Amino acid sequence: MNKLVVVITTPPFSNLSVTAINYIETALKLGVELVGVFFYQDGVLHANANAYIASDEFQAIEQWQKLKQKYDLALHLCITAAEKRGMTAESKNSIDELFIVSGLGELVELTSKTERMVQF
Amino acid sequence: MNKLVVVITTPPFSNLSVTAINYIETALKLGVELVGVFFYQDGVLHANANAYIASDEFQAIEQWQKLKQKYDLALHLCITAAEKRGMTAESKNSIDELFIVSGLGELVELTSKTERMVQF
Amino acid sequence: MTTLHIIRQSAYTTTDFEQCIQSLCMNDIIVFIDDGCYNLQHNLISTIDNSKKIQLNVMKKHALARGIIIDESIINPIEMTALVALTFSNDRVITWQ
Amino acid sequence: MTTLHIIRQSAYTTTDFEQCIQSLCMNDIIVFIDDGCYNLQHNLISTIDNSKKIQLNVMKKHALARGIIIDESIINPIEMTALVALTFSNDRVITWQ
Amino acid sequence: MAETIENSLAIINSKAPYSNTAGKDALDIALIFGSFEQAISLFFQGDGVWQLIPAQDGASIFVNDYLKTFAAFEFYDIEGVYVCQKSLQDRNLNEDFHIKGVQLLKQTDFAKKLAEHPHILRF
Amino acid sequence: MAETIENSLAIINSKAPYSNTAGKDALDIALIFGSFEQAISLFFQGDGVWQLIPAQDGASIFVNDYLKTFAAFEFYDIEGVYVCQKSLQDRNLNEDFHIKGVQLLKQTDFAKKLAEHPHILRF
Repeated sequence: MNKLVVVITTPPFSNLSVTAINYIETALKLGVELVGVFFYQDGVLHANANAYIASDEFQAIEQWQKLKQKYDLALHLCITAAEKRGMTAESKNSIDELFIVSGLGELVELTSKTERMVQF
Repeated sequence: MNKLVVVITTPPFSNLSVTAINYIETALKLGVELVGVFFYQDGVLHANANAYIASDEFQAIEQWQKLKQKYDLALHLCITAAEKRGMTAESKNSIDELFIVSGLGELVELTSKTERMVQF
Repeated sequence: MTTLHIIRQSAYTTTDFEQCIQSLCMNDIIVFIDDGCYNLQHNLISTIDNSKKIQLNVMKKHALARGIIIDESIINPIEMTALVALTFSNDRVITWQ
Repeated sequence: MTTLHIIRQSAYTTTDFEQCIQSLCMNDIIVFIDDGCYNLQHNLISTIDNSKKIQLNVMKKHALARGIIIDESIINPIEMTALVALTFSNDRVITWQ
Repeated sequence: MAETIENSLAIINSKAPYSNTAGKDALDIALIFGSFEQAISLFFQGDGVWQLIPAQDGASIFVNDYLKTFAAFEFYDIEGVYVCQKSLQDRNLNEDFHIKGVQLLKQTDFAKKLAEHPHILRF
Repeated sequence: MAETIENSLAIINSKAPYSNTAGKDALDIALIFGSFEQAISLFFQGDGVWQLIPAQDGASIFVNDYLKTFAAFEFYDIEGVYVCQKSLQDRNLNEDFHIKGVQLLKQTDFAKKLAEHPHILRF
């Protein structure tokens, strides 16, 4: 089976995230094995539980949730990149529970297991 | 006296913030009247109280603090832009107290009072 | 051994597409998505070496949303399923963003 | 009535400096700061209309930090105090970033 | 050269509409200035001109289409809406826009019109 | 064409070093891959080549100068460090770098070397 890792480095505020999520959903529908999604740089903002996006705009986090209900999905967050942007896994938890707190070591792991890597 | 408004739209993680703060400090030293600083777009991340920046890197927030101790400085934050990025003025307060929670109406006000506006 | 090149930005604003063109090998595939769709009329397209037999595709939905007309004699309009298929029918992917 | 143009990006990566050049009026002032310093050797500089008498400056510290040599016969190296002064000696400021 | 409009703000729109928030962020400023009756003009240059072209359909790619709000410019007292002719030509675009009242300016006129404003922000 | 190095990652550095975090973010990945003995190569293209030139002094503008870490590439088992010759020429830069072992590649060779890697990220 085709194995895929997606690395997301762009923020969730724009239409770029619609494309990334659409790509992943399409891959899953086609039976691609998604080894994992890794969020890095501004991509970590996808996991920000406190972000308020106007209700008439695309809610990336809801879409991740929907995908995760339907498929087995590992969403890894680079915690260093997240902390730089004011997100924390500690007391004032600001990371949505859909996401797994990881580090760059996880990217090494994902790379070793996948056939293809795509950056969005 | 020369009146100045600075609008900051770039994030604090890079050397761009060093330049902005250096410009403002130099203006204040030269006796320019700083009507206010307005943070918009990714610029609002300057006010993120929870951001963790490695100790060997430039700490923008410390520099704003130093400036504010020395000069009368109004640091206005566009709250809509901040909330989009997971910052909130409510219970889980994540906005540093150096900054004033404002809206775009404040930018109208600042514009009407200044001689020059500079974007960084 | 071919590469899938995904172009996400307008060449009128950034030089990413230009760098992509410099990195093409024989039979590589280009797909314009997102703001990359604005490049369909950019003259950089004519600088692509014909002998390399590069296939040009565009995400149809992304182009139409931007009011861009697709000249199908030059560019092949595709759907998202095709982009996923191209991910695996080529040997690697570079996203120019 | 002149404008101070602050250039913060490399013209090798984005087209901001090109748009700046298209927006110049007589006697306008350009200051290269941050990554704008990389433009000192860019051939866009030679496309600036001589008759407009545009004065070119560069933030000396920013250029030196980037290992860029300043040719003082073309570009005037300045300090931050001069940038603040230029803010008020011109009538408006545009930041191209 | 024309007189400066006192305290007026010019916004240069330089980004295409969907892949980032620049256009929407600029629009939000324009509407606030308009509603406070503070003079504001909008300039479209570079890829910013794509914000004005017709037959766009953001909804089809799940964009909340802020470009539709441009039709309200006249109600908000936006002083002027200017587009750079050269930027259109560079992109093989016609002088055809999804709103009325857009003023097409040659390069030198675009620069001069911009210089009538004491304050300028660029998005 | 050369064989693919199994599971190796290539990183294309396309940004100048100081005005954004791209170069540092790429370096962090490279060092982790190196320390896990996972094959990794670094490519410098476009404004990325500025990361390699000598006589830079980030400290003078308060940058924590991550470029100095480049000297440790050999200890971290970085497979190769490649620079695009055309990008240097476009910027009137000499073939002179602040680290050893940089391989200068003509445009076609740069593309081919890149194509030896199954995974590619660009920063």
